[in-house]
Amino acid sequence: MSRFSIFSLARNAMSWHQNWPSQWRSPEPKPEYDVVIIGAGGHGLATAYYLAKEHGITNVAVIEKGWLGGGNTGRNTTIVRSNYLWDESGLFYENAMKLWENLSQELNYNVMFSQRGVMNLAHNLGDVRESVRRVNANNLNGIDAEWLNAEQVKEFCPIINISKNSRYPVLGATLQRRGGTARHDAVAWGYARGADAMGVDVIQNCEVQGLVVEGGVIKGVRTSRGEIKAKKVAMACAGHTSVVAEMAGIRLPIESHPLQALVSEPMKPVIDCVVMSNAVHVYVSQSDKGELVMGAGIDPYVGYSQRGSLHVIENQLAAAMELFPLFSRTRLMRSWGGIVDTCPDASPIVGKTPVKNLYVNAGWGTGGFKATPGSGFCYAHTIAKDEPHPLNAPFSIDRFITGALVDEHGAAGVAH
Amino acid sequence: MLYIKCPWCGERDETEYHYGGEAHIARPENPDELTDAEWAEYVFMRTNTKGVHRERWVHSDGCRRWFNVARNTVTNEIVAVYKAGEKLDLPDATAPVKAAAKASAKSPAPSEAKKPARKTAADKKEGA
Amino acid sequence: MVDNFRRSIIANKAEAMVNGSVTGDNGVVLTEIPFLAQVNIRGNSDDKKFVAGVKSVTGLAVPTTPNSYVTKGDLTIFWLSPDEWQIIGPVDAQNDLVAKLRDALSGQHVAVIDVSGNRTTLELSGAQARNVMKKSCRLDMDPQSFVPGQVVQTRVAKAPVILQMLDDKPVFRMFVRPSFAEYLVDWLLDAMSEYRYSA
Amino acid sequence: MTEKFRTSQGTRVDRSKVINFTFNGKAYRGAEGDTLASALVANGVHLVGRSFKTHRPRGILTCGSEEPNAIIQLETGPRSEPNLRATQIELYEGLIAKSVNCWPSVNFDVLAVNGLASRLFVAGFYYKTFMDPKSMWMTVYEPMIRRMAGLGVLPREKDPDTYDHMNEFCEVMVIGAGPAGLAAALAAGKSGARVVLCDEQVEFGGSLLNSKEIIDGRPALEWVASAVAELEAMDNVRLLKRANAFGYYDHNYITVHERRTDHFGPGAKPELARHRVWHFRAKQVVLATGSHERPLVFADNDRPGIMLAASGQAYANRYGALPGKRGVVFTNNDSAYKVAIDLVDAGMAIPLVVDLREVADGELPNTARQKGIEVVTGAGIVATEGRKRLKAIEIAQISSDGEKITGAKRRIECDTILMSGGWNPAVHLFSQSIGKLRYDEEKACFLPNISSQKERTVGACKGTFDLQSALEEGMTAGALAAQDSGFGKGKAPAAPKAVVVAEKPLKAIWVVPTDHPVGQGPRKHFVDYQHDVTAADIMLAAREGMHSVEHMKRFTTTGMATDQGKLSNVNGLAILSAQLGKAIPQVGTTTFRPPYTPVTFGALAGRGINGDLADPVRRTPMYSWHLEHGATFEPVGQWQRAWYYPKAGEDMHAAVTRESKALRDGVGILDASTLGKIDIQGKDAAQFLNMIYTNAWLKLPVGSCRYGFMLKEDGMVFDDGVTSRLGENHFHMTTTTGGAAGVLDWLEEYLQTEWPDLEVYCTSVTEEWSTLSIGGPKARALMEELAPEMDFSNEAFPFMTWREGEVAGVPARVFRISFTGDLSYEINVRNWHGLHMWEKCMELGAKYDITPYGTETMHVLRAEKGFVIIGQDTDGTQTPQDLGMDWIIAKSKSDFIGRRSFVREDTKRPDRKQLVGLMTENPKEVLTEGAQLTYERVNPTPAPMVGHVTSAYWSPNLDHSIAMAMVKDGHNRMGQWIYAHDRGKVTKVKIVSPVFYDQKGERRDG
Repeated sequence: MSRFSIFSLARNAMSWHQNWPSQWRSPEPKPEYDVVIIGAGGHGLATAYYLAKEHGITNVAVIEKGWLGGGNTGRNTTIVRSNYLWDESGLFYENAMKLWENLSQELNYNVMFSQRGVMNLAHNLGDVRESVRRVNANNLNGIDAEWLNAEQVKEFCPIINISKNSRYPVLGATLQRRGGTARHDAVAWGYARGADAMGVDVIQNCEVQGLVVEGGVIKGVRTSRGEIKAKKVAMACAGHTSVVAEMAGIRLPIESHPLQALVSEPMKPVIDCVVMSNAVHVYVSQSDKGELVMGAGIDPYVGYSQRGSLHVIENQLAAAMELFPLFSRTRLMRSWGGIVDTCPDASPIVGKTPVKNLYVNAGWGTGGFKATPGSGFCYAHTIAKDEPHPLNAPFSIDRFITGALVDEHGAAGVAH
Repeated sequence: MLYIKCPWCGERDETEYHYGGEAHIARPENPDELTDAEWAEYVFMRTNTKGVHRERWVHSDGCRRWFNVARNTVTNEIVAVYKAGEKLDLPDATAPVKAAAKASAKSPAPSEAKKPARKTAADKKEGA
Repeated sequence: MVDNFRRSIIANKAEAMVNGSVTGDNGVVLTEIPFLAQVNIRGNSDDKKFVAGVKSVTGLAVPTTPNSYVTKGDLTIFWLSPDEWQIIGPVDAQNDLVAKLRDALSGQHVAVIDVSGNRTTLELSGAQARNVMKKSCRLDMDPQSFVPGQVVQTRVAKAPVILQMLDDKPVFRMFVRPSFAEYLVDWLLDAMSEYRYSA
Repeated sequence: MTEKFRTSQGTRVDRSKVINFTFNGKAYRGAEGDTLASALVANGVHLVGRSFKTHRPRGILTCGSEEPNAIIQLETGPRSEPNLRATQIELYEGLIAKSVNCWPSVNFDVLAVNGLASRLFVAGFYYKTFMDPKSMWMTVYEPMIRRMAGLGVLPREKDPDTYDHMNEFCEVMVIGAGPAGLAAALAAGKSGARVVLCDEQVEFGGSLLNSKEIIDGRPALEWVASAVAELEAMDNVRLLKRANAFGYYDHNYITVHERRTDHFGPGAKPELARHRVWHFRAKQVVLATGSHERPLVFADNDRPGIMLAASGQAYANRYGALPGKRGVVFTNNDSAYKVAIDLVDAGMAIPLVVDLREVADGELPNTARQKGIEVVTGAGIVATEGRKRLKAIEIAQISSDGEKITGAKRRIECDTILMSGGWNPAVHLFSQSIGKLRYDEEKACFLPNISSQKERTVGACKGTFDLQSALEEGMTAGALAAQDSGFGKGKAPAAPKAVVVAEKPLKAIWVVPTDHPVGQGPRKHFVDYQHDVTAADIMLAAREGMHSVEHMKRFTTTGMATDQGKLSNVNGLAILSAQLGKAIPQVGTTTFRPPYTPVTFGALAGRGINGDLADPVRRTPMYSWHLEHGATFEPVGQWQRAWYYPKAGEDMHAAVTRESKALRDGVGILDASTLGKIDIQGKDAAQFLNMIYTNAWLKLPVGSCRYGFMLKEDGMVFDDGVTSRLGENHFHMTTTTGGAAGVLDWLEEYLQTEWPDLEVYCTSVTEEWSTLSIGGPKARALMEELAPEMDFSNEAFPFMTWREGEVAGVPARVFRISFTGDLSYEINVRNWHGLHMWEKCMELGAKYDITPYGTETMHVLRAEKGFVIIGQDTDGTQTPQDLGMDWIIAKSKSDFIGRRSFVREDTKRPDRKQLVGLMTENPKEVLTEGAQLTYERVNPTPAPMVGHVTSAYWSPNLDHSIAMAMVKDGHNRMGQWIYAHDRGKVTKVKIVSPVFYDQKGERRDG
C-alpha cells in the first residue's frame, strides 16, 4: 500500500498523478473464504479490517451488491458522538469514539474527523431532566459531557435563537466537545484500502441471493456471481438485514424505515458545531464545503425505497427556522433517503444468531455511522472468537426474549 | 407523501393517518402457555417485507378506524386497502415486484437486462 | 333560561377576527359561532331500531354515506365514521336531545354523549374562502370536489377539525377543539392577510 | 455605462424602459425584460465569478437555472440572498448584485494564488494529506479549508419576508411550457379537465423564446402568444410562471416552487408571500421539461467568453445582447449552426464553425456556408488564450477517434466561443418518479424508458428534438392524459405546422485532445465548472479504483455543485466509461433526487416560518385567567400549563413554598383540564377495562372511581389515571395529559383489531370537560358553598367516589380523588363553564385565602405522598412491581395486556431498579433530578451506576428536601446510605419509603 502524505502527493504531482495505484483491487470471488462479510459499508469494511489486523484472519471477502460505501454509510449526516444514556450504549460508543480519534492516522486516510462539539438541545423541563441524567451518566462512565444553560448555548452557537418567546425555547443543552463530524465516504474508502492491503477481497456488484445452511450451520452464500463457500458468514447489510436473515429462516425484531437528510447550497461559515434537537427532529452542521447538512425524522412506515415524504422535511425546516431564523433565505440543494433498521429498544443487535457461524450486525437506527469503528472492532472479535466482545455482549438478540432491553428512546416528556 | 384510501373516508394524505406496523399478528389466546421465545415472537419479531407488505394504519384525523394496507415497500405502490378483520388474497404477494423486474428486464440497458433481479436495488445510487 | 356563565375560549379574538376579515365581493370573513348543541351518537345503522330511534327524535335518518350530512329544520346530523354520528343543533338544544335519544335508544348497544363543549365553531365565508382553505388543508377544495352536503374530519393547518361545507357562497364551518381554537384563528387570519390587499 | 452589445432585435426586451443597476460596485443600464445576465452581456461584462477551488476567472456560460459560474449575492441587509444565478435574476430598478466567493474583487482575487498549487489540488487530494501532525487538522488545516469554502453569505437578520403553501388537485399536470408542454396543456384543457401548466421561466414558450422558429407560417412566438391566450381563456386551466417544479414524489405528488415577488425588488409587495410552494396531487402528469445543452470538454474551456451555443443565441434573439464581437462556434452536431446563422443575422462576426464531425453536409451547415461562414470539419479547438476574457483560440484537425491532434494548429483571434456538445434531456423529474432511464447511443444521452407512475414524457425531455414532432407528441399526450383522468375521448387536436430543418446525428467526442496528454500539462479540460473538476480528475479517480459513477462523483465532487450536475453528469460519466473501457450504460446512470433546482428553506417551511403557526399551542379555558394573574407556564406536549403563580418579588422557590403550604393548611386550586378523558360505554366495558388495566374492574360499584395502570405488552407502564363508573355499562376514563391521544388510539386498536366482538364504544371527551381540582383541609367548606344542594360529608361522598350536581349554578361532575394526599375534589364542568367556575371558586374561596397553584407545586405535593408521574419517575422501562405497586396487579386475572412479560428472565429479577425515596443528610440540600446513584462514594471509571434521581424537591411541609429515585435492588435496601453524583458533586443519601408525608393517609378525608 503506497503511503499517503503531502510528500507522496508532491512526488506524484511531478508525474501529473499518473502513477497513483488503485486504492483497492477488484478481485474475482474465490471459491471459499474463512469469513464472508455481507455488505461493504463502513461496518462490513471495518469488520474485515479488524479481522485482519486484530485477529490475523485475512482470508476474508466483503461482498457488496452495489458499490462499496453506497448504503447508509454514504447517506447519513456524519455526526459522531458517544453521549448515550445507558452504560451498555455509552461504553460501546465511547470505544468507537476513541477509535475515531486516531482513525485518520490508523488508516493513513484523512477521514476529516472534526471534533467541533455536539449539542443536544433541551426545550422543556422533561428534556432538562433527561439531559442532566445523561450528562451525569456519561461523566461517571468517563465520557465527556457538559450541561450548558441557555446563555452558554448561545455562546457556543451564536446564531441560535434562545428567546423565551420562541416556540421551542432553549432551556439548555448537553455538550460533548469531543463529538463532531467525519467525511463519510472516506471512512468506507479508508477501511476498504486498509483491508485490501492486508489481503481482504472487497467484491462489488456481487449480490447475495441465498444463504447455504446445513444442519443449522452456515456453509456459504449464493451470489449473483456464483456460490461462495465460507466457514463463517457475517451480515453487515443495514437496511436489508431482515431480507438477508430471512434467507436463513431467521426473523428479527427489526423494521426498516426511510430516513431523510438534506444539504443546502454552500455558504460562508455560519455554524461551527453540531446542533441536535431530538424534540423537533432537527440535526444541523455545516460541511467543510459550506453546505448546511441536516437530518430529518424517520418516516413512520416500513420503506425500502430510499425516499421519504416531503412534509417530514417541511416540518423539520419549520422547526429549524425557529431555532435558526437566519436559515430561511438559504436554499435546499439536494435531499435523499436512507433505509434504517430500527429495533424496538432503539439499540443495535450485534452478535450470534440461531444459525451456527452466522452473525448479525443490525438495527442501528440513526446510530450506525458514529458506531462504525467500534462496531467493526467488536464484530470482528465476535466472529473471530465465536463469542461477543464484552462491549457488544449486551446487544445480543436474546435480550428480546429475556426482556433485558437497552432502551435508548429516552424518557417521554412529563405527562401530568 | 403517500396518498392512502381510507376504506370509509376515501383518499387522504398520509398526514391524517398513523402507521400501525405489520398487520395480521394476532394476540395469543393464552399467553401463559407460551414460552418466552414464543412470546417474544409475538411482541417483537416482524416480517419487515421488502415487496408487498401487509400493514395497519389508523385514520387518526378522520374516522378513527384501523384498517389494512398492502403496500409495496420498494415502490410505495398501494396494492390494496381492506378493512380490519378482512382477508386479502394476493396470488403472489411479490407479484408487483416481479412484474416490475420483468419490465426492467425488457430494458435494452445491458446492466438492467443482465440482472433483472437487481431491479429493486437499482435505485441504490446518489447520496450524501 | 339564558346561560350567563358561558364564555367562549376565543372571546379574546373577536376583535381580531373582525379586523382580519375582508368584506366585499372578493373578500373572506372569519367568525365564531359559539355554544352550538353537539351530540355524539354511536350505534349500528344496519339496526332498524337504532335508525328509527334517532329518527323519532330528530326526524332524520342517520346518513350512511361517508363524508355527508343531512339537515332538517335546525338539526343536522354529520357522518363521522361507520358507527359514529354527530348531531348539531341550536344553542341549548343538547340536554333535551340527549334525554330523548337515550330514551328512544334505551336497551340498544349505543352511546349518546353530549359533546357541546368539546368543540367550538368557526365559520369562514366569502369569495376567497376556498383559497384560504387550500392554504390550510390538504383536501381537494375545488368547487367540483367539495360541495354543500359534505362534511369531513380532517386537519386544518395542524388542528384536527370537523369541516362542513354549508353552502356555495361558499361558507365553511370548522368544528375545532377549544384548545386549538386560538391557534386556528391565528393561522386563518394569517392566511387571509393577503386578500386584505387584493380585495 | 452604455449597452455596447445591445442590438435592436431582442424580442423580449423593451429598450425604451431603461433599468439602472449595480454589479460589483459599478453602475450599469439594462432594459425591461432583461435578466441580470443578459444585461451584463449587453454591457460586455463576462467576468462574473471565480471558481470554487482555484479561483479561475469565469464567465456567463448559460442562460438558465443550470448556470454554474454567474453566482450572485443579491442586495444587502436582511433581504440579501446568496447564491442566486444571474441568468435567473430579473432586472429591476436599483438592483445591487455582486459576485460571490472572491476577495477583494472578482477582477483581482487573492486566492487565485491557489492556481499555482493546482497541480497538487487534484481530485481527492485532501484524503491523502492534512493528516500529520494529528493536532493540526482541527487547529490549522480544517479552519483554513472552511474559510476558503462556501459561496455566498447569509444575512444575519431575521427574514422580513413571508412564505406560504397551497394544496391543489388536478387531473393533468403539465410541467414545462415549451412547445410540447403548451400543446399538451391545450389538448388537455379542451377536455374540460383541471389542468395545471407550470414553467420555471418568466414567461411561457421555453426554447421558442430563444430561437427563431416558424410555426404556421409566422414567428413561433406569435403561436405561443395565441396558445397562452387560449389557455388563459379556459377557467379549468391554471398557469404558473416563475414556478419551478422541483419534486416528483410518490402517488403523483408534485411540488412547485413559485417566486412571486422577487422580480419587484426587495420588499416591494409585502402583502404577498414572497415564495409559495404548491403541493399538487395530479391524476396524470405530462413532463415537458425540455433539455440542457452540453458543454464540450476541451483545453481551457472555462475562459470568460466561452458560452453554450444556444445560450448565446438566446442572448442575441431574446434579449438583443450579443455575446461578443467575434465568435467561433464549436460543435459536434447541427443545432449549433442555427446559432451561427442567428448571430450573423444579429450582427455578430462568426467567421468560423469548428465541427468535430468529419462531415457536415446537412441543410444547416450548408446555409451557414452560404452566409459566408467557414466550416472546418474533423477539427476541434485545442487551446484557448485570455485570462479575464477569451482572446484567441487554436484549432487543429483531430483523429476520427478523437484521441489526438493530426494536423497543424491554426490560431484565430476571437472573444467568444459558442459550444455545443449535444443535448441532455431534462429527465430529472422523470427519474425522481422512479422512472427508469436508458442510454441512447445515437443521441448520446439518457432517455426516459420505463414509467413508474401515471406520467408521460414529451418533446425534448423524451429526446424528441424536432419541433413538429414535439408539438404532435404534446397534443397526443395531453389528450390521452385527460382521457385517462376521465375527460375527453383522447383525440388529439391537430398540431400546428412547424418548419422543420432536418438535422444530422452528432458525433460524441467526450474529451477534445490538446497538444499534451489530458492532465499532463498546463491546459485543463473542465467538466464541472463550479467545482473545478477536470477530465484529468475523473481519469485519476478511475485509476484509483473509483469505478462506480457514484464513487467518481463523490471522489471528484463532479455534479455536487449548485447546478447538481446538469452540465457535468453525462460528460463525467462518459469520460469515466472511456477510462474503464466500458460502455456508458454499464458504468451506470444517476438517480436524480429532489429538488430539480434549489428551493428556499423559508418557502418549504411556508407559514410555518412562524413557529407558533408551525406547531399549535393548546390552551385551557382558564388560560386567560392564569395569564392575567402572572402565571409562569410550563409546556407539556402542545399544552401550556400554569407552572406557578409568583407574587411580586417572589422567585419560583418562594412561590412554590407558599402554594404548597396553602394547600396543606387551607385550600388550593389547580387547573387540571388538560388530563385526557375518554367516555367508554357498552355492555362489555368493564371486561374491556380488565384487559387494558392491570387491576380488577368488574366489581367496581357505580358511582365509584379506581386508579389504574396501563402496560404495553412488554409489561412496562405507559399510562395511568383514574377511571370512574358512571353506570353499569358506562365509564369515564382519565389519562395523562401527554398520553391522551395515544391511549385512545391504543383502546381503539385493541377493540377494532383484537376484540371486535366486544360491545364497547370509546369517545374522546377531553375537552368537553374543564377540570378544577380543589384541595386542602378547607376544600370541603368551599365545596359546600359552591354547591349548597350537594352533601360533601365523608359518609355521603366518600373518597374515590363521584357525584353529579349543580356547582356554582352550572351542571358538574365532582370526583373525590386526590393527587396531593389531602382532601380534594375534582370539579368537571362543560368547557365553556371552566372560566366561570374558576372565577367563582376564587370569589367564594377568598375568605379561605384560596391559592391557585401550578404544576410545580402539584409535583411537590404528590412527591410528598410518593405518587409517581408517568414520564418523569418512569421512562418506559418500569413494571408496576418496580414502582412498588404490586397491589395494583389483580392476582385473580389470568390475562391483561403486558402480564405475560412479567415472568421473563430479566423482568422477574428481584434486584431490578426499583422506586424508592431518598433523604439527604443535610435537610436543606435538594438533590438534582437526573443525578446518578452509586452504592459507594468513590468509584472506578466507568462507575457502577445503580440508578438515578427521578424527582427532587424542597418540601415546605416537611421542612426537608425529598427525592424519589430508581435504585437497583432498592426495595431490599431501605435505610441504606448511597451516593448521588451530579457533575462532580457527591451527596450522601438514605434510601427510604417514597411516602414522606402523612404515611397513614389521614389527611385525605380532611
